[in-house]
Amino acid sequence: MNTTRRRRIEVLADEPLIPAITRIAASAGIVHYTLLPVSGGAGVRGRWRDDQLSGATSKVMLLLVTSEEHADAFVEQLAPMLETHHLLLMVSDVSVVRGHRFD
Amino acid sequence: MNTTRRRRIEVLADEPLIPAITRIAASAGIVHYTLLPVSGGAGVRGRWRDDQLSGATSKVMLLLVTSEEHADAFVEQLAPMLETHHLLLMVSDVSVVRGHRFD
Amino acid sequence: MNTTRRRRIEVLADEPLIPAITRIAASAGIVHYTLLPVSGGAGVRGRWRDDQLSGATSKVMLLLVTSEEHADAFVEQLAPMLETHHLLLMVSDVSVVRGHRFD
Amino acid sequence: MAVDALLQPVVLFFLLGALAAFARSDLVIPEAVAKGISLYLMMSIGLRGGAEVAETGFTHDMALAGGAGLALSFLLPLPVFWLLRIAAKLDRTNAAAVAAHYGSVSVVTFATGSEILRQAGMPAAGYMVGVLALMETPAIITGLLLARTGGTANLGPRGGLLHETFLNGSVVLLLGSFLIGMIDGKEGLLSIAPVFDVPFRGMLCIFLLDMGLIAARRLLDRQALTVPTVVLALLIPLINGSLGVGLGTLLGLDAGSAAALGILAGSASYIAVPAVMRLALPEADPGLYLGMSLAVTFPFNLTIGIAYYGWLAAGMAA
Amino acid sequence: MAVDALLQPVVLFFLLGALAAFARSDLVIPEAVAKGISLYLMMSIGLRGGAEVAETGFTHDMALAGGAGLALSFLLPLPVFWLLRIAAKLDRTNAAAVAAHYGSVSVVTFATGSEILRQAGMPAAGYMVGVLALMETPAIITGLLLARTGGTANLGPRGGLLHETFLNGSVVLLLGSFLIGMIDGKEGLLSIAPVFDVPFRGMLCIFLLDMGLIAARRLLDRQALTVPTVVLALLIPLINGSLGVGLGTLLGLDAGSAAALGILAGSASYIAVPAVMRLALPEADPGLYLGMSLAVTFPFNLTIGIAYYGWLAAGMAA
Amino acid sequence: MAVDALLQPVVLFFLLGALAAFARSDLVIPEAVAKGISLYLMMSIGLRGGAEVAETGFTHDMALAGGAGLALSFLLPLPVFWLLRIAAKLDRTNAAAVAAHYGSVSVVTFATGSEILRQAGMPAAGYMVGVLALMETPAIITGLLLARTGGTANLGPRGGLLHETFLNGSVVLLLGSFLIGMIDGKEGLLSIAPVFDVPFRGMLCIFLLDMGLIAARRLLDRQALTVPTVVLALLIPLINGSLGVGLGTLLGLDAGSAAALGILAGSASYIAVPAVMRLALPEADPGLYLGMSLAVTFPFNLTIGIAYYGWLAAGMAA
Ligand SMILES: Nc1ncnc2c1ncn2[C@@H]1O[C@H](COP(=O)(O)O)[C@@H](O)[C@H]1O
Ligand SMILES: Nc1ncnc2c1ncn2[C@@H]1O[C@H](COP(=O)(O)O)[C@@H](O)[C@H]1O
Ligand SMILES: Nc1ncnc2c1ncn2[C@@H]1O[C@H](COP(=O)(O)O)[C@@H](O)[C@H]1O
Ligand code: NA
Ligand code: NA
Ligand code: NA
Repeated sequence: MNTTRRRRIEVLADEPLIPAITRIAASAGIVHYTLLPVSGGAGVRGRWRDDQLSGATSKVMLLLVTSEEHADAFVEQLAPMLETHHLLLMVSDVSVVRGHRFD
Repeated sequence: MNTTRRRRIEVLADEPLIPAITRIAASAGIVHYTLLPVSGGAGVRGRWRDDQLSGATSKVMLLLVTSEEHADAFVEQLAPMLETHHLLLMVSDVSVVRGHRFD
Repeated sequence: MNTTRRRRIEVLADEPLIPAITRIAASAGIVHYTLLPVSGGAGVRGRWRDDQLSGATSKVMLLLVTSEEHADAFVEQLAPMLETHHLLLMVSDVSVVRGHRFD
Repeated sequence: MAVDALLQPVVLFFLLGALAAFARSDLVIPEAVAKGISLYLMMSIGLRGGAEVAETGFTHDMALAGGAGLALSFLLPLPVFWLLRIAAKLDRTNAAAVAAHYGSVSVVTFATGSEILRQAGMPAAGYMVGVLALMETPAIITGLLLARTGGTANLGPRGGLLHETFLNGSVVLLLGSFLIGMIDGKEGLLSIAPVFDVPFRGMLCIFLLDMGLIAARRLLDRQALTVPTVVLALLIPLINGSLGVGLGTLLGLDAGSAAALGILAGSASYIAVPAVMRLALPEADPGLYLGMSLAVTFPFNLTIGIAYYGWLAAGMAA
Repeated sequence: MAVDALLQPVVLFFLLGALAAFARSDLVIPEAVAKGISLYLMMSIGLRGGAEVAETGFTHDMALAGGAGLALSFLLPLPVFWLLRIAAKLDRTNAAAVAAHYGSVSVVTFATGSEILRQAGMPAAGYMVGVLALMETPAIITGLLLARTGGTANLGPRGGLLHETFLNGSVVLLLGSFLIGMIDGKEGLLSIAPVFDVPFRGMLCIFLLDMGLIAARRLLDRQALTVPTVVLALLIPLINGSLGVGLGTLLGLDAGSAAALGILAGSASYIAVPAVMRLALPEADPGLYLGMSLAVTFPFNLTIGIAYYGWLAAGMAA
Repeated sequence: MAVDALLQPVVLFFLLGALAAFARSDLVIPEAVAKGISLYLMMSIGLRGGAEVAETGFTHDMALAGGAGLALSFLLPLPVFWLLRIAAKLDRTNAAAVAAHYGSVSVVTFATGSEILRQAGMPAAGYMVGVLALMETPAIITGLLLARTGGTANLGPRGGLLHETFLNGSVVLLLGSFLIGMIDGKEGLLSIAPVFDVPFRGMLCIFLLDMGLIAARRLLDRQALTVPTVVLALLIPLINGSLGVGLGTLLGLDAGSAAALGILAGSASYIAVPAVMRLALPEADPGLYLGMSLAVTFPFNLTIGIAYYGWLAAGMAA
C-alpha cells in the first residue's frame, strides 16, 4: 500500500479554548480536525474530572494530522500559550494513505 | 522489559459502518479491537458534532493493535473505501508486552 | 521549536482498577495523567460495551507522557498484572515542548 | 389556528433553540439527554396510540388509513426523485437518498402536529400512530430501488438492508410500545401515565429546543445545500402534505386524521432513514439529506406546514 | 397472579428490550440515561421505604426481618458456593465470586416485585427496604472469605475492600435516601412526591427496557456460560427464594413481606457486587458472574420467580 | 426557619452528596444527567418567573428591583476585589476573576432559596427571576475592567468577550424561558406544568445531591484554597447578602423579595462566570474561583446564608 508519513498532533485543552485553537490551526494551514472527549486527569493544577457543570474545567483532545511543515508552524504559534493556558501538546509520526489529503 | 513492536491502526468512521469494518479486520486476521468515542470535527464535508439524533453522522474511532502483516492486509482491503466512505486511517508503531497477544 | 522525545504510555483497564494503576504510576514517578473514555471492544474475553450499569465492565484509557526511565519502571511494575487483569498496554514515542514537564 | 399554534410553548422553544444557534450561543443539550427524550417520545406515542386502538378495536377507517399510508410511503419517493433529478440536478444516488427521506416520516413532526390538532379541537384518531409506524420503512425500499446500486457490498450490513431497516431502534421502539399499549389498554397503562402521558408536551418542549439548535447549526454549516435544494425542501412537503390530506379526505377519514395523514406525507425522516442510508448508500451526502429534511423541511412543517395541513383538512371536510 | 404479572407494562418492556436485542436491533438506551434512572430508582425506593418506617416506628417484625436478611446474605453464599464447585466444576475464585452475587440482592428485582405484590393486594412492609439495604453487603464478605485470596494486593483499593463495599455508590444512595425518608416522613416528602413517588412505575419501565437489551445481548455474547451454570442460575434463585419465603413465614411476617424476603433471597446482585468483585477478585470472570445474575437469573425472577415467591408466601400464610 | 430549612429534602440530599464524597464513596451522577437537570432548572425558573410577570404586568417595584440588581452586580465586585487583594494577597488577575464570581449570581442558590422562602410563607415576587437574569453578566464586565488585561488576545473568542458573556448558554436559556413564560402566561403553560412546575423541587433534590458530591470533591482536591480565601468565601456572602437585603428593604420591596435580593447578592456564580473567565482570563486559576464559589460559598449559603437572609429581611420588614 502506498502510505505517506505525516505528523499527528494532539492538544489537550480546556473546552472553551478549543475554537480559538482550531483558528490557530487554520492559520497554520490545518483546517481539518477531530475532537475526542476526555474524562479526567491530574496535572500541576491538581486532579480534575469532567463535571460539565459550567464546562469551564472540561477538557477536550484535539487531533490534527498534517504535514511536517504545517505542524511546525502550528507548534511554533501555540508554544507560548502552553504554560499559561495549561495545554498538553504531543507530536508523533503516523502513516496515512492518500497523503495529499493531509498536507 | 521484553517488548515487541506492533502496528497501531486507528480508523475514524461513521458509527453505522463500524460493524462492517470490524468484519473486514477479522477477515484480515485482527479479531480484537477497541472503540473510542469522538465528539466532533471538521473535514472536506464540513464541520460535524455528535448529535446522536439519528446516529447517522456520529463517528467512532476504532483502534487495532496487530502485526505488520495483518495490518498491511487490513489497510489493503480498506483503502478503496477511504475516499468513498470518508474514513480517516492512521497507522503508527507501538511497543507492547506479551507480543504474541497482538499477532 | 525545541522539542524533546518522551514516552507515551496508554493503558486500557477496567474502570475500578484505574485508581490502583495511577498509584502504581505515581510510585514509578509519573504523577500526571489523563483519562479517556472508551465505548466498547472485543478481546479474548469476548465483546463488551460500556453499559455503566455497575461500571464493573466499563473500561477507561489511561494516558501517561513521561521519560524513558519512568516509563520502564512503570511497565516493569505493571507487567505481571497485564494477563491476570486483562489490561492492554501500549508504549510509543512522542515529541513534546517543555520536556522537563514530562520527566 | 395558525398564529395560536406559533405561540405555543413547543414552537417557541424550537424558535429559542434556533435563535440561540444563529446568535452562536454555546447552548448545548447533552446528546445522551436528547437521545433519551427522543426514545421517550417514541414510547409515549406508541403506548398512547396502542391504547386508543385497544379501545376502538379494528375499524374500516383504520384499514383504509393504513393502506393509504403504505401507498404514500412507497410511491411518494418517485415524484420527489424526479423533481430532485430535474430541478436540483442531483445525481442518481443523492436523489434516491433524499427521496427516501421524504417518503418516510418524522415522528416529532407527527407528535407536535397531533398536539396542535388536539388543542385546535380536531384530534387525529389513535390508529394514526399505527399508520406512522407503517410509513417509516417502505420509502427506504423505493429509495434503494431508485438508487439501483448493488454497490457497496463491502461495507453492507451482515443481515442485509431490510433487516437493518425494519430493526432500526426507533422503529422497533415505536412498534413495540404500540403493541404494549394495545395489550394493556388505557386501564393497564394508568399506573405509568404519570410518565408516558402527562409530561408528554413538556418533554416535547425540551426536545424541540434541541431540534432548534441542531437544525439552525446545520443551516449555518450548510455545505451541501444549494438554492434549488432549499426551494425543493419547502415545496415537497407542501405537495406531499396536500396529497396526504386529499387522499385522507377522499377515503372518508375524519378531518383530524386526514390532517395527520397530510402531516405524515409532508414530513421527512431524520432519524430512521439517515441511519439506514449511511449504510446503504454511503456515497450519498448526509449534509444534503439531513440539511434538507432537518434544517429546512422540519422547521417549515413545524411553523407553517402543520397549520396549513390542518386548515386544508378542515376546509375539505366542510 | 402469574399471567397478570406477565402482562404488566414493566414486564412487557423488559420483553420488548430482550426481543429487540435477540433480533439484533440497534436499539440502545444511552448509558448516562440508564445510569441516571438506576440512581433515581435507588433514591425513590429509599425515600419511600424510609417514610413508611417513619410512620410505623421500629417494630418487632422489623428487627426479625432485618436479622433474617442479614443471616440469609451471610449464609446463602455457602451452599451456592458448594453447588457451583460440585455441579458446575467452577474453580474456587469464580465460585466464590458468583456465590457473593447470589447472597446479595438485586434492587430492581425487589422494586419490580414490590410493585407486583402491591398490585396483587399483598404489599410488602416499608421496612423491607431497610432489609434490602442490609442484605447488599454481607454476602461480599462471605464471598471473599470463600475465595481465600490475599492475592491481588497490588491493585487492591487503598481504603481496603470493606471500605469499597460499604461505600459503593448504590449502597450509599439507597441508605442515604432511606435515612432522609425517615427524617422527613411522608409529610416532608410531599413536595417531592411528583418526582420520587408518582412516576416510579413509568421510570421502572424505561429501566427494564434497557435491562432487557443488556441481558439479552449478554446472553448472545455468552462466552463464559455453560449448560451447568445456566441450569444453576435457574435453580439457585428457586432454592434461595423458597428459603427466604419460608424463613419469613416462620418468623411471622405478613405474606407480602415474606414474599419480599423471598424475592431478596432469590435475586442476585448485578450492580454493587460486580463492581467490588472486579477489584477484589480480578481473576474471576465478569462474563460468568454477570452472565448468570443478569442474563439468566434476573429475567427468570422477573417473569417467573416473583410470581412463584408471591404464590408460595400466600399459600404458606393461608 | 433555620432548622426547618436544614431538614428539608433538598438540603439533606446536598448533605448526603457531600458526606458520600468526604467518605470517598464512588457515587457519581452521570455528567449528561446533571447537565440536563441544570438546563431543566433554568427553563423551569424562567418559565415560572415569566408567567408571574405576565400576570402582574410591569410594576414600580419591578423597576426598582431590577435597577438594584444591576447596580449590585456592577458594584459588588469592587469591594470584593479590594478585600481579596488586601486580605488574601491575591494577584490582580485572580482577584478580578474571583470578584466577578461574587458580583454575579448562582441560579441554584436562588432556586433553593425561593423554595425555602415559599415554604416559610414569605415567597419572593415572580419578577425576581428577571432580576436574577439581569445580575448574571454585569459583574463580568467589572471583573474584566479590574483585571485590566488586553492580554490573551491570541486565544480570545472571535465575537469578543461581550458576545461570549451575553450568549452563554445558561443565560440564553434562562432569559429565553422567561420570555416564553411572559408570552404564554400561566394559562398557556398549563399543559407543560407537569414537567416545568410540579416536579421542580424533586429535580432540585437530584441536582443538589450532585452539587454536594462536586463541592465536597473540590474541597478534598483543594490545591488553590488557603485559609484567607476560605474565610473570605464565608465572609463575602454575608456582607453582600446583608447589603442586598438592606437595599431591597430600603427600596420598599416586600420581605420575600428583599430576602431574594439578598440571596442573589450573597451568592456566587459557578456556571456562567467560570465559563467566560476560562476564556477571558485564562491565567486565573479555576481551582481558586471554583473552589471559593462552589466548594465554600455555595454550601454556606445553602445551609446558613439563605436562612440568615430570610431572617434579616423578616426582621427589617417588621
Ligand atoms: N505527563 C502527563 N501525562 C498525561 N497527561 C498529562 C500530563 N501532564 C499533564 N497532563 C494533562 O494535562 C492537564 C493539564 O496539565 P497541567 O498544565 O499540568 O495542569 C492535566 O490535568 C492532565 O490531564
Ligand atoms: N487532517 C485531519 N486531521 C484530523 N482529523 C481529520 C483530518 N481530516 C479528516 N479528519 C476527520 O475525518 C472526518 C472525515 O473527513 P473527510 O473525509 O475529510 O470529511 C472529519 O470530519 C474529521 O473529523
Ligand atoms: N489487539 C487489540 N487491539 C485493540 N484493542 C485490544 C486488542 N486486544 C485487546 N484489546 C482491548 O483490550 C480489552 C481486553 O482484552 P483481553 O485481555 O483480550 O480481553 C479488549 O476488550 C479490547 O477492548
Ligand atoms: Na413523508
Ligand atoms: Na439473593
Ligand atoms: Na452575588
